[in-house]
Amino acid sequence: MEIRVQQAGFDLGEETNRFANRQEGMGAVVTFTGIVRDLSTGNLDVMEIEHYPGMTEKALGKIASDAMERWNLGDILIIHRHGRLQPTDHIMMVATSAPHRVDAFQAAEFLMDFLKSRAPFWKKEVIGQKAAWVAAKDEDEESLSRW
Amino acid sequence: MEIRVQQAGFDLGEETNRFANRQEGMGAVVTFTGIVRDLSTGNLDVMEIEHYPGMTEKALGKIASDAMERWNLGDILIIHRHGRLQPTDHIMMVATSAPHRVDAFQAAEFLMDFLKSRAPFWKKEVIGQKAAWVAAKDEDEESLSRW
Amino acid sequence: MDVLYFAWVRERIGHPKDKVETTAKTVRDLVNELSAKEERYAVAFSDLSALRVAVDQELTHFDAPLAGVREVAFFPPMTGG
Amino acid sequence: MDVLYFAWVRERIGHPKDKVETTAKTVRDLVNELSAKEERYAVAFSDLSALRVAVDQELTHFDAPLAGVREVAFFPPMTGG
Repeated sequence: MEIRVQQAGFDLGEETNRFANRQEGMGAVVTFTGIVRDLSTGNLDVMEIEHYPGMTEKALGKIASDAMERWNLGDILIIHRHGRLQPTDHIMMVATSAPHRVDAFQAAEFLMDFLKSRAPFWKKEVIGQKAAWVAAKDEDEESLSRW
Repeated sequence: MEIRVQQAGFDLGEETNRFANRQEGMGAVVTFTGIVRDLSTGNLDVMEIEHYPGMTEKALGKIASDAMERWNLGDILIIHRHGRLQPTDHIMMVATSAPHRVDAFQAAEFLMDFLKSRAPFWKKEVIGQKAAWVAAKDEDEESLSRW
Repeated sequence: MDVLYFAWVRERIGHPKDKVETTAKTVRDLVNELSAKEERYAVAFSDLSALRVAVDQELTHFDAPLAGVREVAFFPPMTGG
Repeated sequence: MDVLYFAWVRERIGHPKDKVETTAKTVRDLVNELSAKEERYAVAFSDLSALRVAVDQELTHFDAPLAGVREVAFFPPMTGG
């Protein structure tokens, strides 16, 4: 298990290769990458991500441990950035490895669902002089009930 | 949509970066990678993958088009190798991009489920002098019914 | 008509392809025709539930008609991915 | 006890952290105490259904006890990923 909370960017391809290449006996690797997208309503200038140092690492560690217990997995990687990001920047990624594809997929979806609503990150969208905190979606909370 | 059926290896990280970087307005990228794993029963020497040239490309194209129609996606990448592979070699990958994570995940799982049982590839495991065709699993056929 | 074989079907029959002149109306008729021709075909086609068939590169069933068809392929269930 | 604020809760209150001496028995008591102190706290805490609370860095509910607690944090629902 590797969990990193960082301001710096990361290279998705390098992280994916590094993760996949260190697995043994695993037949499946799934990655998810979250990207800052431009708003449909206009030009997003900056996305600011605030987090709760200390609790963030604990919450992500708990979510990853829960996934390791629940599915037959080889390994988990979670990287999440904070600070000021631009459109097209990668916000975060998770990777899972497993002997079989269903476990790798399920665990990756589980990690994302819990990371969204249970890890202490908050996004703020800045457009010119205006800034607005992103509202949590009911559907994100509801998606937890399937696990 | 990009679909490649090839004997040559591919660099997972490079393909992932190339795919992710050409997306516009997409908030989510999911990748799945299938890896030749060593057998629990012994030492796999070689995995041979046979396919049906012509039909393979058609079948993958159809599966990808079905996914594009069914979910709100930006793009799909499918790479599948054939020929002689070694343990730890990457067999294939799919990548999906979407504005939202649920579409990217669902489409990637759909692609994998149909690719497994509807694209004309056959795996043969070679251990020393012995070779055995991999048997299809009932659960792979059954997993199609959820879509 | 080209008749193609893949994986263990190809191995049992001993070659990947036949050129066939046939008046078979359906895939099943063609299977019976081939099985009657030589033992190794009869062996390869002995359990159709273990086989899949594609007609002009589209998966179909054993009662599919063969009128106008250029290519038929027989193979076991796929195991890609 | 350290009391931390994040996102718009931090912005409404105007700073990220208070050091608080309190005899509050539960999170809810602490919220009432802070709200009584200054208007900006009352505004930030006006709708508890829009807030989440963590006690010693674990998510919990507003009736959680505060005995022995070192750190309480208030924030809106999370929006990571």
